[in-house]
Amino acid sequence: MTPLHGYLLISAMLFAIGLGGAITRRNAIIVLIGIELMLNAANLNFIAFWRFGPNPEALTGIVFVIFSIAVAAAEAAVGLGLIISIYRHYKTANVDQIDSMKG
Amino acid sequence: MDWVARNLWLIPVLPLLAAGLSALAKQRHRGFAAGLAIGSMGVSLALSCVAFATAVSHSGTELSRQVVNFRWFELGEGWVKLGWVLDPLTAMMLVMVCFVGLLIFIYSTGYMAHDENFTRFFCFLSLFAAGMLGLIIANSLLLFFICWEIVGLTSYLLIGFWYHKPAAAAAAKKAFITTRIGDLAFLIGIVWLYAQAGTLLFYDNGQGCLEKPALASLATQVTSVGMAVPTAIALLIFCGAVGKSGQLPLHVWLPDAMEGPTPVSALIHAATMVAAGVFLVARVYPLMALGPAGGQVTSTALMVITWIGALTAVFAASIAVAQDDIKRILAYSTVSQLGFMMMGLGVGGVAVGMFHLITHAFFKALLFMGAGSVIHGCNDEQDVRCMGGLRKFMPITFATYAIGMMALSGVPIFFSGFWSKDEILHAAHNWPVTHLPFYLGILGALLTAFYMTRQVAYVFFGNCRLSLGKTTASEQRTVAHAGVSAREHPQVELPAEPHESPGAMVFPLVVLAFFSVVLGFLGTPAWPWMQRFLEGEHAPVQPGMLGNSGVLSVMVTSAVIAFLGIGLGYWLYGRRALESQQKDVLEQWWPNVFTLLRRKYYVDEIYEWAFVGLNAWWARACDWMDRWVWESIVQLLGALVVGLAWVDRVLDEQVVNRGFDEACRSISGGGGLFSRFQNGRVQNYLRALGLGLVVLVLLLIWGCRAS
Amino acid sequence: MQCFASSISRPGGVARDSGGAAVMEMMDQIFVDLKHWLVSLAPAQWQPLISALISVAAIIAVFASLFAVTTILERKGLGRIQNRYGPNRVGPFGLLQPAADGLKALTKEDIVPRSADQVLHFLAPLVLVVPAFLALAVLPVGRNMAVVDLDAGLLFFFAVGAATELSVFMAGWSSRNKYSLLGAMRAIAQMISYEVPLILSGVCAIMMAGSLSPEKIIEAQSAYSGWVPHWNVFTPWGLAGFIVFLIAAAAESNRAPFDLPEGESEIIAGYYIEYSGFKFALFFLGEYIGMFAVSGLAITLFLGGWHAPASFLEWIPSYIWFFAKLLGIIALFIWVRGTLPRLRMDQLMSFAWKFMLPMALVNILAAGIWRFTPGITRWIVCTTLVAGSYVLLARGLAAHSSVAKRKYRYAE
Amino acid sequence: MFKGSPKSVMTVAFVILGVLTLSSGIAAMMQRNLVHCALSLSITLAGLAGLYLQLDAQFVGFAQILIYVGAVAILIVFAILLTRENEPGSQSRYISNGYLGFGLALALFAVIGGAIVSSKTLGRGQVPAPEATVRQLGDQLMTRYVLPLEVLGLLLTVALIGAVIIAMQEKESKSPGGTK
Repeated sequence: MTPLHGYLLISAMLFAIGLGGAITRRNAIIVLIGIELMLNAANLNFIAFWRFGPNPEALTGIVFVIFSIAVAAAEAAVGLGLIISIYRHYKTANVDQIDSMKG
Repeated sequence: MDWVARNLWLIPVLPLLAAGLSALAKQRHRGFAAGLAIGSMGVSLALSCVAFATAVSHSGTELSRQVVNFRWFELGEGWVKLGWVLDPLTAMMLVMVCFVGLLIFIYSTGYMAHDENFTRFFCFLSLFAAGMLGLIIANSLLLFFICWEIVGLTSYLLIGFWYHKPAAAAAAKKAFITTRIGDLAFLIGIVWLYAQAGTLLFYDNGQGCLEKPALASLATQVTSVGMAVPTAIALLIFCGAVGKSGQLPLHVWLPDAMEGPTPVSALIHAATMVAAGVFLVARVYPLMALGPAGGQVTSTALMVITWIGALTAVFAASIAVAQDDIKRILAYSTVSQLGFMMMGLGVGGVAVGMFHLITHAFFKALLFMGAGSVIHGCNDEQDVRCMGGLRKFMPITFATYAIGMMALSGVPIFFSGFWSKDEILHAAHNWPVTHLPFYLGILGALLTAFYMTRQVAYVFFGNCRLSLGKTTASEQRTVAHAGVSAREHPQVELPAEPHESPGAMVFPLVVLAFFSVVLGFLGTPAWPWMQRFLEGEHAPVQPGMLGNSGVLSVMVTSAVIAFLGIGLGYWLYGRRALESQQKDVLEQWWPNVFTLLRRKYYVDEIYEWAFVGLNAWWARACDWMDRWVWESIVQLLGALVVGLAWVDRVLDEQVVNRGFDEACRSISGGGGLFSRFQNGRVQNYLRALGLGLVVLVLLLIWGCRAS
Repeated sequence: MQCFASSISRPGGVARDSGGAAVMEMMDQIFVDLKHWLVSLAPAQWQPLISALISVAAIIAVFASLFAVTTILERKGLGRIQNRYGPNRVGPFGLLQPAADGLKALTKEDIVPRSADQVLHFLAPLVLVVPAFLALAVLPVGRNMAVVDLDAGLLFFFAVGAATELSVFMAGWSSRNKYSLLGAMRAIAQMISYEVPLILSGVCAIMMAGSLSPEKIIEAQSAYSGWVPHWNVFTPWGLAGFIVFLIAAAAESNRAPFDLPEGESEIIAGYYIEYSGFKFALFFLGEYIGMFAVSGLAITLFLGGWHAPASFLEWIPSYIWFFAKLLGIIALFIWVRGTLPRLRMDQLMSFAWKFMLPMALVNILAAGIWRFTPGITRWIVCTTLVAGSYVLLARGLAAHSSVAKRKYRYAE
Repeated sequence: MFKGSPKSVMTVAFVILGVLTLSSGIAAMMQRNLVHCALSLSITLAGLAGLYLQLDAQFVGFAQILIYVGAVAILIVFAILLTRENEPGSQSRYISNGYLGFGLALALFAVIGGAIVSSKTLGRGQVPAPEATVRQLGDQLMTRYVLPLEVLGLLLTVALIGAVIIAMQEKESKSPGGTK
């Protein structure tokens, strides 16, 4: 049971939590939060593998996490903008009431 | 390494700065923008003169090509490198572009004086100059392509400068899209070359893609279809040149481009940008000349170039015979001259083509600016049938225009066009492959002389047919498009007497006229200085060359041809005064031929028909498929089911009814089941994703266990 | 805590020879030595923990007392500015007023609205105060006197500063009061808007030092030419950056003239209407600690940290210089508060986005030019750049007349 | 941060941070009050930052706090306030048949966790902390990853403009999506 196991387990659990929330909650914003959690779980993986990986002198893990943090910020901005405009249009932020794509 | 070679980048950067600054300036800061553009161009001209002097002084030595390369950014493992080169080719083009550009800038201050978007115009012009100069000094095909696209963009912007004029907007779009077709192939060629040679630098002391090792390695490779790789790349690159230089079959945009302001036509669509294609071929000539075996026999690429050039020359010249818009005539003549240059490159190598490029740049710019001056003087009238007798009203324009016309149609001895065209014909005559291009060239020269005479006769001789009083169609167009400028424009409201243009417009004409005479003597067979300079040798003066039988025969031939054309033209058009309503002489004789020519061989219509028709045909095909194939299958299935049901009913009411209902129910149930998956709720999809993830990980683990 | 490895190694600083200098040296390092002595008493495996505790305790004690001093200074100073005595009843010259205030705050009833969100309402002040103290941890208050010397110290500073916004939101939202919510919204908008110029104006100093660690940034300004120190503030970009930084800092810590979030006249007390007693005192403390922290950062970035303003004053202990500069900046804040009127919300925003942000960006450009051009030319170039952009931006701001005469619209 | 300190401190801090992160994560997913969810999310993110510091990734840790706690959490809170339901808590916070989701999440965790625990290749025990100074990061970003960096800047710009345009108040135009 090395430290790496611990971090990986935490990130797996976090990912599961995020997924569970994202696919069970009603409110779109909470869904977004769940997605953020999953992203962060992935980031934790990157850092952990960088720290305990074979060649940490190449800062790949860290650089990747920096990029993914920036991307996640952009994603949050756009996602929330979408949610707000959807709310304005449908007068609700519940994803299970927004099913106009029903086939 | 000389100072000027190291700081060659200044030449394009100065106009770029000017463009940026005048882009920030307000529309009313006219003097600022114009001064900035002209000043920067002047400095660039000075610098390029220094560069030229340096190149001349180093001519023939190993310093004759000085290269500066630098790293741009790191891509993957390697670095993307850019750079600039100073060699005779560059130096000559630099001087030409800067000089003509400067003159045209000065000219535009007069021509665009009444336009409200004066500042924007000069911003675009400077940007164009920057792109063009950068393209000239580029030592990397990538940099070349970047500037190439900048130039294309500015051309688009300037053609559509009067964008409120629908024709202009359409022409701009047409030019942009048509050239894009060529550029796509060009880009593919670049990428392929990069994949093959590993670099896009032309000269990189030994590693460049135009130098021996790379060429040698290229020459050995053969594509899957059996064509040699260098040939394929060269042809792809040549496609770009075809697009830019308006060769067949992509010439359609150039005549329409005349919707732009006349200085633009003079600068971009006569002197410099369209010549960029020729320059491109000249620049990558080693690649073009690289035969399949790398031997000295004329390579496939060069043959293609020659043929396309020759055909374009005749084709466009014949169209120009039947045009009425003064600028369109010149446009088609430009296309045909570009064809001549391509042919010259193909048959005679860099020197021949470039010589004609330089001379042509001068006298064609002269002609366009003369045309602009005529249009300006005749209240924006562009139809030659409605002009006439102008030589009384604008003598200087007439004189200069006549010089340009004679240079273009190749009147012997005194005019540069004669010498350069003669070079091309001579080379074509000595071409080992076949003599057909030579005859095509002769025909082209004849037509050139003819239509130029026709135009001059229409515009300057006879009596004035300007419709005083009532406004012509083109004037209404002008009033419509000029907008505010129309109100500022004193002559537009009531057409006055045609008048000589202001000094700012006449001065460049004179200068250009001078050069279009003098320039020829730099390349006579007696003293072929320019050609030798381009090949990096010294040129001895040998008057005996004139007496050389081959040279002499060709010279005499082309002289005869020129006079023949001029005489024919004069006999047809010049003898008696023309009436504005009267039909064209040729039209009276061969109406069908004439209409064919006037409608430009229906090329536009053909393209229209081809592409639109193709579309329609495809749509019809799809429709047919739908109507017959799928429909029939559906019908078949339906019939099958019905038949079964019928059979069943015939067999046994009870069982079948129940069974059939059961079947239907289960089918619809299945449909409902499937549609339930698509219930538009994001979380179902997300859930499916999660499920898939679980399954995948399980598979992975299982696989690891198994292994 | 690798920082103490750095502080155990004896200080570099100016070479001392004479005996008096040695005494001064001792005075300079007295607290460091004291701490090392205390730490050395503890068993080995606890030493890191002990040393951390000691420094934290020291920081808290010092800055809390500075807070008390500042309150009384501010009240008296404002009193003088408004032509009245400040508090002068408690103790000599009212100097014991802070103690009295503290007692009052402790003894007052702590009211929590019934409909309030109890937990958040309780947590908000803590979330404000704790990060404020955390931010102090990376500031070197003297030679070898930073709690931790992080490689990414400035990033740490700004990161913990981010928690302030959360606490403000918690306070405003949890107390279920529309004024609180409005105030919180205003405060958050203001903080987010002014955090950008704050960080960006700090960037140029970072560029110069080539590091994010406060120690290194101070080190980069430690030289003297003649007796004039090489502080960033004595360069064109440094001066502009310093001014932008101060303005943004005032806005970050909701000081006048940027104290809209608690503007009494509009929204009674902003996000801490519903706070009373000790929680209110905590908010107060938090705001002042935040102000100290950001002023200390300004000193670190632009005023050469704990270095003396002139080479011949180097003998005075470093921490004295630091706190002298700190008090100077605080005095400046008090003066501004007493002088300037409060802005309007739209003015606030347009000032942030249309003036501060471009100014900071231009400043970064100027710093880059300064870094890469030698000699006298950089003075000319940078000065013209900064001054010119200042003039242009100011004219643009004035042209858009966001400071036009207010047109009163009555409720209809 | 705790470089060179005894291993016990490491583990204790690790356990504390892990428990904090996970519990606040669960809270962020399960609470009824949206604002509480958002705030617990910020606690989770802070905890993650702590874990990064544990892993000697200072820069990332602080950047995480600065960006997520400072910006994203605030953004989410604003969004929550802007899309306030009229009657909070009137309906279930979970979608119908949400239990499937829980089951799925549990299954996922079981699978991945099983994989992690049972993997032999992971064990390397304690390794000396690698060096990751801000300077090195900057050099890497400016030389080797400069192209991704540029692309990222472009992406952020586009995202910013796009978000503004999407969320912009439509001017009495009934176009769906609110874009104008």
